[in-house]
Amino acid sequence: MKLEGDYLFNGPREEVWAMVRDPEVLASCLPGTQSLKQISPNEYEGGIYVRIGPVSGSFAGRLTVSNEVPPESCTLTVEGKGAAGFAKGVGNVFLEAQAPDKTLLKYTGEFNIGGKLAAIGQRLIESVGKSMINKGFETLDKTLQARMAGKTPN
Amino acid sequence: MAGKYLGQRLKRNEDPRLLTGQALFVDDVQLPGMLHAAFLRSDYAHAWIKSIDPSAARQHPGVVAVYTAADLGKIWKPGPLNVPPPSGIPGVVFNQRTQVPMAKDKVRHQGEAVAVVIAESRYIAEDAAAEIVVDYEPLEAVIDLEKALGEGSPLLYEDLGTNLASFVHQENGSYAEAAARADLIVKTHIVMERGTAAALENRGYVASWDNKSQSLTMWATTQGPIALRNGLATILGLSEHQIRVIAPFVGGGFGPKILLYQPEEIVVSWASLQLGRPVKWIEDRQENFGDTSQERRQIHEAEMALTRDGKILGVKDVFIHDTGAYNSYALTIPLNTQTHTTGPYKVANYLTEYRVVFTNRILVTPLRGAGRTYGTFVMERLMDKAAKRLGMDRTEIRRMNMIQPDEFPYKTGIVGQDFAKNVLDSGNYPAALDKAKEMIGYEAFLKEEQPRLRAEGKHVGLGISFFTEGSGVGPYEGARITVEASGKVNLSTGVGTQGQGHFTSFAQVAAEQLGVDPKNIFVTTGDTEAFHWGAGTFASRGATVAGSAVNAAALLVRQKILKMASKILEAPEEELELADGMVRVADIPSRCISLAELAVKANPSRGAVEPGTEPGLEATAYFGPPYGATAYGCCAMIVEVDPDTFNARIQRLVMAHDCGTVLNPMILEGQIHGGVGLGLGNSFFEKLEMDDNGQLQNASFMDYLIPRASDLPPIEIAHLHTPSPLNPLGIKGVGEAGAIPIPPAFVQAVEDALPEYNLEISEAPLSPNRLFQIVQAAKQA
Amino acid sequence: MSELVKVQVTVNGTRYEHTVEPRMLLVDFIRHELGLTGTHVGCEHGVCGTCTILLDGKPVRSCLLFAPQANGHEIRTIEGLGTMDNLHPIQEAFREAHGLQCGFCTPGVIMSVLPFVEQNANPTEEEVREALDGNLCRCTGYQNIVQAVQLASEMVASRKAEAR
Amino acid sequence: MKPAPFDYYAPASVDEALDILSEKGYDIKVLAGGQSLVPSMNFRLAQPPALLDLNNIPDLAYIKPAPDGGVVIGAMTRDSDVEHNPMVAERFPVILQAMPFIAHPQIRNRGTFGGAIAHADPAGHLPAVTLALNARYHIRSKNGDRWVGCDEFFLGPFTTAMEPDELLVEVEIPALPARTGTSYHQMARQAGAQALVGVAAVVTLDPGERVAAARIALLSVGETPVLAGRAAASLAGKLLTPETIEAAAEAAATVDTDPGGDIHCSPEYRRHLIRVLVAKSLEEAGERARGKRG
Repeated sequence: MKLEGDYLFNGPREEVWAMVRDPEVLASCLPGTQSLKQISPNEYEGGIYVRIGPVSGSFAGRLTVSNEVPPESCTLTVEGKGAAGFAKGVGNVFLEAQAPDKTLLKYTGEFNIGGKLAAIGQRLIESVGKSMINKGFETLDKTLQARMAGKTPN
Repeated sequence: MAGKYLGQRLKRNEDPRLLTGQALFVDDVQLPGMLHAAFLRSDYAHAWIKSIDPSAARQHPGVVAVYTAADLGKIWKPGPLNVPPPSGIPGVVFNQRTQVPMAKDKVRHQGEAVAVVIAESRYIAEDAAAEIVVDYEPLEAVIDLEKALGEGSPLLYEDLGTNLASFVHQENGSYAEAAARADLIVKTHIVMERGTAAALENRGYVASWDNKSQSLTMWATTQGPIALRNGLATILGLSEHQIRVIAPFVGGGFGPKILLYQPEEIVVSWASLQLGRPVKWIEDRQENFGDTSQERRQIHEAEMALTRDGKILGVKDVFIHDTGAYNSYALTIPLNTQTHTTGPYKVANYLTEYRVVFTNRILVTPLRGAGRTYGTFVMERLMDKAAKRLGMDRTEIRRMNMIQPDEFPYKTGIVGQDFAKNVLDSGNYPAALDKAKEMIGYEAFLKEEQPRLRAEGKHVGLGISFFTEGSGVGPYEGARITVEASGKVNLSTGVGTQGQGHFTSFAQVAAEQLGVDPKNIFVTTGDTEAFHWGAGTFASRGATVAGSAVNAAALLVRQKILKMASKILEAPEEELELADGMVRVADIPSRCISLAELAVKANPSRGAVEPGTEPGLEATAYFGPPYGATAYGCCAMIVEVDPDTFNARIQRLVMAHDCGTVLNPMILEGQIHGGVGLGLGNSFFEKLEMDDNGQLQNASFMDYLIPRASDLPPIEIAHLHTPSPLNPLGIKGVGEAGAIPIPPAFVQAVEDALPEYNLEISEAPLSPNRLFQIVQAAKQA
Repeated sequence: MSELVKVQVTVNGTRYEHTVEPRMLLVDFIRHELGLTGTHVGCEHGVCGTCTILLDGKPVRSCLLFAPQANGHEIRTIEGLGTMDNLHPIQEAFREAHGLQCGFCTPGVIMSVLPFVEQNANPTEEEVREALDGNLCRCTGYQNIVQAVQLASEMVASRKAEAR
Repeated sequence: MKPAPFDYYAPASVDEALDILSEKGYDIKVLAGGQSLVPSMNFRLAQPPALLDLNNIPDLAYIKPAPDGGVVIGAMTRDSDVEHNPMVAERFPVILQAMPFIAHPQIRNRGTFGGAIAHADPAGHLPAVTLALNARYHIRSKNGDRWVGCDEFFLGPFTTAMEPDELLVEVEIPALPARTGTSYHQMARQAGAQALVGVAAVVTLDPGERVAAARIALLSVGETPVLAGRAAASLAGKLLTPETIEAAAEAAATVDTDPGGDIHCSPEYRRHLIRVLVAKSLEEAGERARGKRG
């Protein structure tokens, strides 16, 4: 499945980049993430308990960051494996400063699933995928606001 | 040739057991101490196995053993071929790669077994299987048939250097010469897609090794119990007499259950030997979509050369056949395609050539229709196209090219699945065409009804398609018949039964010869203890080949009966008749003796059996036809397409059918009904959706749609009776008939229902979505 | 393994009490705990209808219930109809009309349409096909099942009339 | 295909159920009819650590008239009981029209009205039908009761406004105004199969037969059941003519939705079906509204 889209963040590009590059923050976008462990400068592993409609179960996840051009772009590879099958997403992320406090995140990529997830859940994947990505961005934006609020002396 | 029993619409002997829940199916077998197996299967279609760690699973409470390929020792090796590649065709390429019990270094399709857990319950076995850790290195999957043969494609078998599994070229006459003098050449590009048999009963095995008697009993959902026993004996290093395979009631076969040396058969029986306890494995529906063989994926480039008045000069068909990850069943399917493409038509110049391709999908073996379906689809599509181009009536162009009744036996010169040059044995093809036209009301529909319905805004079309069904191939089957002291008759044969009514139809054959009520004939099929020799139930051969053997054995027993009774009743054999379980002197019915009494006399407790005679009223006989008999038929249907939703429904379906002598018309019609059901599935519902990575997208009945009661129309059948000269009863097979002509008739009817778009449909199965897309494309063109 | 639970259930008029894991599917309970193997398993996801039984008189999928959910309830399976020598009219109708081939789906089909047959004396073909839509059959193309159900409806109705 | 182990709770009262739910939260799954959950568990796609079975709570199964002329349906009411209820048939024929499309009778004998709403499958029939009927959902937790309107209830695929400690106890459907007609149409590949698109329409006409109000809910076209607001708005104050209906259907297919594809249905085909089925439903709802002069 091809993925493509964008999201406008209310913050400067460096801040958005810092978030995207912070696996803990990324992990917080997915509800149910249990732990995250850095295994190399660009690789992280963790467990996640997913509970979306017909799917509920644990997945072992791995996040790899590559092709980094701070603060402009990078490639995120997310892999998950569990009893229900496996999922792998590769996304090229581009950040574009549109104004001092507006950053457009664009992404293109591919998302593949396998095993039971694909065999039983194919009709759900597109809507669930879209929904997860959008929810994730909303969470990121909230985090961004919180971070900026913390940094800005009022 | 209806007799007192033969050809009668008798109720089935097996039904009371089945209807009351008393029939034994494999999963009903319960043995003391029985263990349960669950297989861990690959989620990947193509991957190296870097390591397997079963340690956690082995520690799981309730687990008795966990095995991987490495644990199988000498047992682990690619299985033997089920069927060899054909002899008698020059230049055949065949690269043999057969199934392995469990994947060792590499998985080659999603669903391939990599480990097995044996535990106290299936629930526990599945829990533990989830704890086995397999480290895979995923590889690019080979799915697309054309790309698989291209430069740089990933390879299933590195040592082979190619994904080409086979190449076969056959030609009768010269197509090039025919094309050179043709007035018209029509071409088509046909794509047919994979479906699955989806027998309601999944596969299953219970193996029980008894250390004290040193024997293995195996209950199996197999169509070929004897072949399975023999194969297991070789693989496990046992004598055939140490193994008893029982195929009890089997919940539908449709082809895949004939495949031998399936991984689970080997692993389950071997595990029972290791553990000294019975082991049961019952395939679940999800496994079935990934581990049971499938069929129906070919791509054809075909053309037909004709004169301007519609006479066929030649046909050329070049196709690619998907065999999946293995080719254990060799070339049966594409050979069937080759022999069935020209079907009922006289094609003097016929070139047929195919390449078989390994792909990262479950292996392909025959499924009801078995190759005939594609050949018929290709030819009937070419016929429709030619009729349109020449402005001819579609039935007229068919009729004028048909083999005529006085031209049988008709030789096509093409080698078929039985490795014999194909010969069509008998028939009256134009009569079947006429009958189907009459039943559907061809002229009236096209001239009156269709225009009237169109004026009402209804999109209704007619489809009509002819087909042949090569059936009843060798090598042989056998039967043993015994008249017992009770007067009851015992009949055993080596084939298995999966719903075809053999318990009744075989009894009818024997009853006719012996004058015994079929209810008093106890039929055993599918038990290797009851009969030692045989091949199995496949290729619409059960009734034809085993039925003929039953007839031969019954005839021998009849001769013994007559000989004995003649002495006892002091009357010449010609004056005796067998009826109601008695032998009587025809003119003096009071002079008679019951078969029971005769049976007692034939097996005396004192005195001596005369030299040169055998005890008992018993005989064993075998039958092997020189080549297969060809049944045929014509199917016509009316289809309505909803122009809003692009849903299509068959409103009426008729079939004029000839399979020679009919054993039991009720059972025969049932066979056709069932075939039609699958045929509709292959036309509009059943497509396995596989993505480029070899991930099946619809591995459940939620998304893989099998026709339901309201999807099917009432089916009207007419019988023609042209006996086959190839067996004494004149029988031909019928098992696959229904499935073969439905897709071409269906797409023709859809085209006919939507004439405004001038559609040219060259694929099956369709779906509402696909039909929508085809119509959109036609609108834009 | 989770805590075991007690299941008390009446099947075909007989009371049973077993202690099982809560996750045991009702169809496995009926087949393997109670030994009533006439109810079959075809898909275990509620689509094929092979495992259909009557729960408190209503057809349900026994693969979509856990055994403890049947606690205190009444179940009827194919074994609760006629016997081999004395078939229930619906069983007789299936035999008469050749409404079964391999017979694997048959118990589920019969349990699905039993209430329909008892309530409809003279159903149309369309009504019968609709009533059968929850059951898959791969052998018969449904043709003779439809006829068997129509015949069964007649037979049941005429027996009722006779009884009056 | 055997489910993974789980702890099993089968309380006999709602209060007891709420206690368990508040204690277990995210780690317990509510088992209503189970006709979607159990298949997932058999596939081991769902492996909830614990199940809360509501089937022993008789208090949750009922169909009651609401004082305003609507109905209140207890969450554990079986689909087949709703399907065969004369009051529901009389007051909300659209529910009756949709019911036969929910899988098969054997499933409806077990599946529950509330279970389907709480499951919030974007392809579910009942979420969309209750959305068209402007239902509200009665939710209870240990902390008390609250009502959520259908416009705020469905947040995403299988995601609702309910918290893990909350239980759906009943669905309240308000009475339809006078001169209101309803209609339900869907396309599925066969009886009982997943709907490729489904449309529930509720149309109220003014005495001059102009559209006073319309609610058009679609299923299988997005992440939730979708209310086609622009389509409905386009009809406001207008007569239902082939032209206005076509314009509304067009708005539903292009403005209100941006449907995705799956193996049975490409996005283009889905758009086509939205157009066709919205038009058909509006036409039928309009006819029925005209038939009711009230």
